[in-house]
Amino acid sequence: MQRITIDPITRLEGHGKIEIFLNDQGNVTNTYFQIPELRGFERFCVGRPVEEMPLLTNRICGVCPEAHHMAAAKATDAVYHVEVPRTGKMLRELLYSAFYATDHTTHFYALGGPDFIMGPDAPVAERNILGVIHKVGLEIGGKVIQMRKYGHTVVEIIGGRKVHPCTSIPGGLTKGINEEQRKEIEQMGRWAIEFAQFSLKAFSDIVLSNKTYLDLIVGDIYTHKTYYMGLVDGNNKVNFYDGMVRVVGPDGKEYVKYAPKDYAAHIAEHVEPWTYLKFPYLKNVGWKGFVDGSDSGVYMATPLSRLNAADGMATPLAQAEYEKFYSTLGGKPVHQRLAIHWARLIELLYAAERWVELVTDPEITSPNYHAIPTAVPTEGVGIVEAPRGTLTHHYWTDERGVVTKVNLIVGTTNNYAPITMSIKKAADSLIKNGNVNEGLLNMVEMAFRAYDPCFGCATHSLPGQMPLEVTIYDAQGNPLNVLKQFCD
Amino acid sequence: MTERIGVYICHCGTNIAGVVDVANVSKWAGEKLADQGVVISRDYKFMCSSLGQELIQKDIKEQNLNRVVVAACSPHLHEKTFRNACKGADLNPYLCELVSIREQDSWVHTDKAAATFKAKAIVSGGVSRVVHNEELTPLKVPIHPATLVVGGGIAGIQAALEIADAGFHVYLVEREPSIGGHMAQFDKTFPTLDCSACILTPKMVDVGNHPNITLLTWSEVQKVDGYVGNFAVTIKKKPRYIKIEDCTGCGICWEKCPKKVLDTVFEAGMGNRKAVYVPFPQAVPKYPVIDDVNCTYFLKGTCKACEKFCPTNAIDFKQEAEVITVEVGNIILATGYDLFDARRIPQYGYARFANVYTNLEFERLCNAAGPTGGNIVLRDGKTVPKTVGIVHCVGSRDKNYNAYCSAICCMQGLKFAHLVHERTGAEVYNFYIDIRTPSKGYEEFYNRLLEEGTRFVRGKVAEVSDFARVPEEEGKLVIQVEDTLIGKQRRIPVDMVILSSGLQSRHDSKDVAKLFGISCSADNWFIERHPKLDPVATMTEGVFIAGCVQGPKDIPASVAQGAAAAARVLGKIQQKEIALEPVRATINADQCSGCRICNNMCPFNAILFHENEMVSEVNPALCQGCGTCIAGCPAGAISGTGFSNDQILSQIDGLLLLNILKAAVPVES
Amino acid sequence: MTEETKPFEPVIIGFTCNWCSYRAADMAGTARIKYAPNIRLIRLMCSGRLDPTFVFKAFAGGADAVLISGCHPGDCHYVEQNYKAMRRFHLLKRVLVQMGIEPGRLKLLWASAAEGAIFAAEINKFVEEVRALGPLNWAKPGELVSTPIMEEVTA
Amino acid sequence: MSKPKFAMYWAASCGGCEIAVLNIHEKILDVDANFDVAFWPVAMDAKYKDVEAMEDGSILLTLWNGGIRNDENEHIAHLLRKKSKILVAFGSCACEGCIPGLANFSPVNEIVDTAFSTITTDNPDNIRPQSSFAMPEGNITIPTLYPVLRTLDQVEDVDYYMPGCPPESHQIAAVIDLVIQVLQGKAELPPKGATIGAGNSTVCDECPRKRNVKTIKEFGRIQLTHADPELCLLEQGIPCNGPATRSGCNARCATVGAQCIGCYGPAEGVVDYGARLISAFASVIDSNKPDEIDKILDGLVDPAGQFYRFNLAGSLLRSSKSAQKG
Repeated sequence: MQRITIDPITRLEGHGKIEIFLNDQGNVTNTYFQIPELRGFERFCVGRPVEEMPLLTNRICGVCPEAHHMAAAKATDAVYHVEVPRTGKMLRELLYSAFYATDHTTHFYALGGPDFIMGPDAPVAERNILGVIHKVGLEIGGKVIQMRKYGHTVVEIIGGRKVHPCTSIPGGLTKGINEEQRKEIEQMGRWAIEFAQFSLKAFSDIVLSNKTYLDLIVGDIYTHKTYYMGLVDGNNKVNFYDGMVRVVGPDGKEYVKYAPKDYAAHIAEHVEPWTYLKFPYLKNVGWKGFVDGSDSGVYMATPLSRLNAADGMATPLAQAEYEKFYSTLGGKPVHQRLAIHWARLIELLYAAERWVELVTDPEITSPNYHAIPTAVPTEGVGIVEAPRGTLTHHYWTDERGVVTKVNLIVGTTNNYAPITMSIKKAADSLIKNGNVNEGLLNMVEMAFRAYDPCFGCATHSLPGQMPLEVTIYDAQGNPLNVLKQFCD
Repeated sequence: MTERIGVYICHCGTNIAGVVDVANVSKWAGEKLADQGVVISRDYKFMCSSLGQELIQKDIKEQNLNRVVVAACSPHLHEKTFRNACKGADLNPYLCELVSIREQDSWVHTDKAAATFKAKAIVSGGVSRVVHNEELTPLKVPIHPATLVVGGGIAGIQAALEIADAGFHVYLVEREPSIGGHMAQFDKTFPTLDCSACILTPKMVDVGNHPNITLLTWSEVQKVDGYVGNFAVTIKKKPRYIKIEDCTGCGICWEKCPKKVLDTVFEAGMGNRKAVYVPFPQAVPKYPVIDDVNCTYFLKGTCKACEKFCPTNAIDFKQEAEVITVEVGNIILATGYDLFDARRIPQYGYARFANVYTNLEFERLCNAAGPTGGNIVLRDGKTVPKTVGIVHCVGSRDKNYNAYCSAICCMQGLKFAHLVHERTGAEVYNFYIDIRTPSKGYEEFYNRLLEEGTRFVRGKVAEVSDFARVPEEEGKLVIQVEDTLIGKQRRIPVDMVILSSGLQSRHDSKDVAKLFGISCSADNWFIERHPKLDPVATMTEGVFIAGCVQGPKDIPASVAQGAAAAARVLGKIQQKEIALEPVRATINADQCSGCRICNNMCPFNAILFHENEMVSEVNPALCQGCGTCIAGCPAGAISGTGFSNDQILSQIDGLLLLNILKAAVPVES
Repeated sequence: MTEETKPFEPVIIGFTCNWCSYRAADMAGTARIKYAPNIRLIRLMCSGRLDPTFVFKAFAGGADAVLISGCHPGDCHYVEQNYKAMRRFHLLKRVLVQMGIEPGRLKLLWASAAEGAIFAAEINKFVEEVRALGPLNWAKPGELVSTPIMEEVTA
Repeated sequence: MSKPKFAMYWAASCGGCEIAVLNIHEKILDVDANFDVAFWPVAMDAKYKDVEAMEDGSILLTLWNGGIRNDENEHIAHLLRKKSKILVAFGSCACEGCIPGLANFSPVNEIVDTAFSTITTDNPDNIRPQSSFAMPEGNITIPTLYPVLRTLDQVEDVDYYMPGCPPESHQIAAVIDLVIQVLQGKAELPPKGATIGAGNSTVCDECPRKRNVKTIKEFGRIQLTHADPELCLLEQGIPCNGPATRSGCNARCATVGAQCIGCYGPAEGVVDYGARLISAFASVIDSNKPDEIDKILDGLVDPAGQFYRFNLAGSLLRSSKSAQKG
């Protein structure tokens, strides 16, 4: 039997690997995508004061600490049964929106975008931010850096630090913002909206107007008819910070909508002995293995899922783009994974609009940003939408507010099964009778990038973001080719 | 490595060698500790003998050792000996470490193997430690010849005079308008019954006139900076509203002053004074004070009678408090005592029944200069009592109030009994728990009283009431007591009750102690350095105590302590400078973050905080070397000489070097 | 190696203050009062000098227990520093427990310079308590590997 | 002539250190101008074999972030040590273990057990991941977790330490400037073993809050207190690690009303970080009565976690003994 090791991260980079097994005919029998490490937050957070969770779980991932900070903060609010004052909520969501804009920008321009802007067949060396700059023009580079700077500035103003913010505590925040800061944030926000629109325009000019790219997007390789998960507000519009979790089926119809505290009734995690990472799935549908369809509990949680799971966007400009998105791709739900990139840009616009909406609210500078908890702490769940998927933190405490139990289901984890499936599908379609099609590399790479998997988060156990390097060895173990990706 | 360490194991005759295999230890150290710098290891019969010391000195020179470890007896016995030996060989004495394998090993263990094993551990610990010892030199600080005496009672007066007479300057601070203290309020003094004023006033006058004494009455110490030999003391002089340079003390002002004020201080509430007053005729200084709380001018803005009549225009209503700073080398605290407040024992009826008196009230009552001119009469001012009851131990020897004995009450009670008897012929009862007459002439005085027919009832008074059960109790105060000698409850009707209120520490003694950086006992008396061998010194160099501030005592004892404290101070002044052990803490200013955690960690006020630089600093002369701040500094910014972290951590390693062989048996080597 | 066959003999590091507890030890000595040889003393000027680092260092170095001892409350040569030692002791104990070290392995003992007999008796008591606890077990909960000091000596 | 080589690698870390480096924005161009980036997984494509092929000491500067959690991390630590002239323990994880070091409170099997028995885990056969597992198609393997998380200097010789979680960008920029100046012969390298990119005092040194002589009658929790924004948090009973934590961050957290959690590690020369805080906090407790002291200490709900939040893997009691010196 022949064995292909796609070693996404060689022993050197050492953060995971893919095994593809072929049968005697040289066709794929099975693929394994392995995550090799565990840091054990669920264990060592026990015994800690619950107010430290937003600071400890930050360190799960340095790429999206804001997401963990928020989910943790919301969980601690719930633990203390305290209602965060309106200003407090707005400040947190403002920080979060700015973070979203930054994160989506980085991914689109540095990681995902190049595939389209340069074209999937362009040499690896050109498929990067520099390539994009060359093609779209120099100023784009400056804009991207500017966007990142602005985002970090807002995070620093409200969160206290550029990386690992520290201001969210049970009941709100340790500080508010003054008028001067508000003005600064507003001006940056307005710039962000223009930037988002610019990005969407670039996308439609370069990608949508190009038939090859469009076919690529709607092509079958990247299609999985799975369930889709996302957080929605009272009007079933996409929301990153708060709301109910909504899941739609492969048919696009609402399958279930539940409050964060009820997540455990709907989500379970499947265990495989060959990886440290678990596979979440819809409990009441059940685990049927790495297959799609309405009988399989596998679901996806990405920008695309959020759009699929919602009835629209809460801000006007983004709503318009939302409608264009579905009309272009033939209605809801969209199953094609590569559409995630487009969806990401629509979210970028929404984030920027929301950013301005919040920062122009008269109450945003109010000193009423924290409510002192009075109830006895017990148990609480906090859910936010991390850029890479629905992020769930669940804590139990004793009456002193000391953590006694922790459960975490982290963004990318949600997509572990779908990613594995995409790998298998790419392999299936491109490895025929032992012939390894060169295209496999790009295809797998693009599949990965679409999900923008952050394995720093993924396993809240894995070191760092993963430099996805895929090496294919032939039977003799000679490397055929190399590709890589990382999420920031 | 550059260390060249010599190890010397003492046999101490058989004291050590009898239990510890010293040869084995010495051999082991020479071999196993060579890598730590041990170049020579010897054992010798008596290391402390001159021969033993010469042995070390010889090695220091010939082997040019730069560190020495002696394993012998307790450092408390011979640390100095061996340090001096090293000094004799031009090796800094602090590079010598003495570890105890006698008191802590051979003398307390019987199992020879175990004792030998432990000796090795101890030596190993000493070697690891000595590597980190540093060259040190004792700090010498000069002594300022002037002295501060706080409290102008008899103890303070005595101390001040002794030092001033010896030719050194004294600042005597008293918070009342006049010196004299409690003694000035007394009529007679036991057991000799000579008049208190007659023996005190001359001393007061001497103080007032002494060229070497700066008398600061109506003044209080606000702040004490510095350390032994170099204190800077800030003193607040409260406004007298009298220009003392013009005042002659003629007395017209208090004659003319229309405002009568009840005198609760000197007259103990038995009499009045004016709003401008001297506490008593023989007051020193003679200048009056205007009591701005009661003075009509200060209350209403009019009157100024005193000003009108003052022949020398010495009145100055504009006068303000003055703050001065004086430099002194030593301080004597003689701030005395407060009287126990008899109201705290309601069943004794004080302040409920007119004719229940405290001892101090009675002192004034029978004082010729007092409100009644010395006539012992009831509060009505005329009736002479026929029976008087004197209650001892009021608030003393009682776990509900003060557990201790106030020392003076017995003799005072006897004195009162005598005076009442002598002046009124009344029948006098003494109610006592025990009669204590330890000092010279006291027992004789007691016998005299017995002969005078004073009645003694042994028992703690339960109650003083005005409730009559039988006709003869009508209109009397009835003392309810169990007479423990006859084992009977008794009710004794009297006309007057005198409560021998006990002595207790000044209400503000804790603050004063903090101000001067000394400590208080549980009862807030100031703690002496040693109860027997150093009764007037305190743990704080340069601060001494005298009189009742240290604990209840009578006049002779107070005077003796005043003189003793003076002698100690004079001794220091004569030395001109003082050497301090170089075991000190220092703060690395670079590393200090000014978090101020150490700031309240030093009971000697050795740590000061510089607001503008935001760093703390240790004053080496004030520092006593306890090391608490070193252990407490979160930044690790404080280091200590003599007991540095490196020394101690290495000693731990050394002691545990053998921990593999946990069983307490020797290593075969 | 015959260690296995030997009964467990605890090693205890004791920190004493210069003025009271160390003199108590001297007193025990001059009075020839016998006690267990398992303790090894380190003299500090004051129990207030006791830095928790010393205690950790002792445990990390292989001690089975640590004794902290100073003047009786109120009798501190440095007025009140032994109270600081007491406060640190209380917090230290809590931390040790979280570190998986039994509270019984840390003892605070007040001993005046006159209390040689008491000092000796308390040490004997402590040694037996620690003997009952057994060797400090690094396997729980950290599963840390054994101390390097062993090699140092055998080498 | 070719530029000196620069490398950066992550082991058991969160990636925040990489982000912090990216956040120096235009400064990153200086790096590019003065160095050849020989190896930096997050930024460019280079392979294990490439590094193995380099001759020993051919990389001038390697910034290592992340702790040593498994055999793979250690393997690469040895490799990069061999190849690098200057190896810097970069960030809290590499210096002292950081948050993942809290794992050293518990045995590794407890950690795995907990992760695979959470309420949402569907694990009827109580499966645990195996470092080598036989699938019908063949054996597949993953690295083995170590019993404890170790700091870089517990497995390899470290030249410099750069603390912080993550190190502040302005400090990173400063260090890069320094190295460049050294290259141009305008400056000297600090002595081996030095801590760079940080102050040698503690956070209070940079903290703007007013402070007085400290006495603590009661420990509070930040979410339950109306904290005075001007006054030292510790004086308000809020357990702030600032007094013991190395300066260099401009007291970020305390400045925005959150207590310092200690990510910059111990100050210069400190043997055990937690011990410093135990001693300092206890010393200012305002009571001499044992039971009252205990009552006050009850307010400190997680002393060990509080004092060793970032430093457990570097502590005297919970660092890996085999690597601990003396």
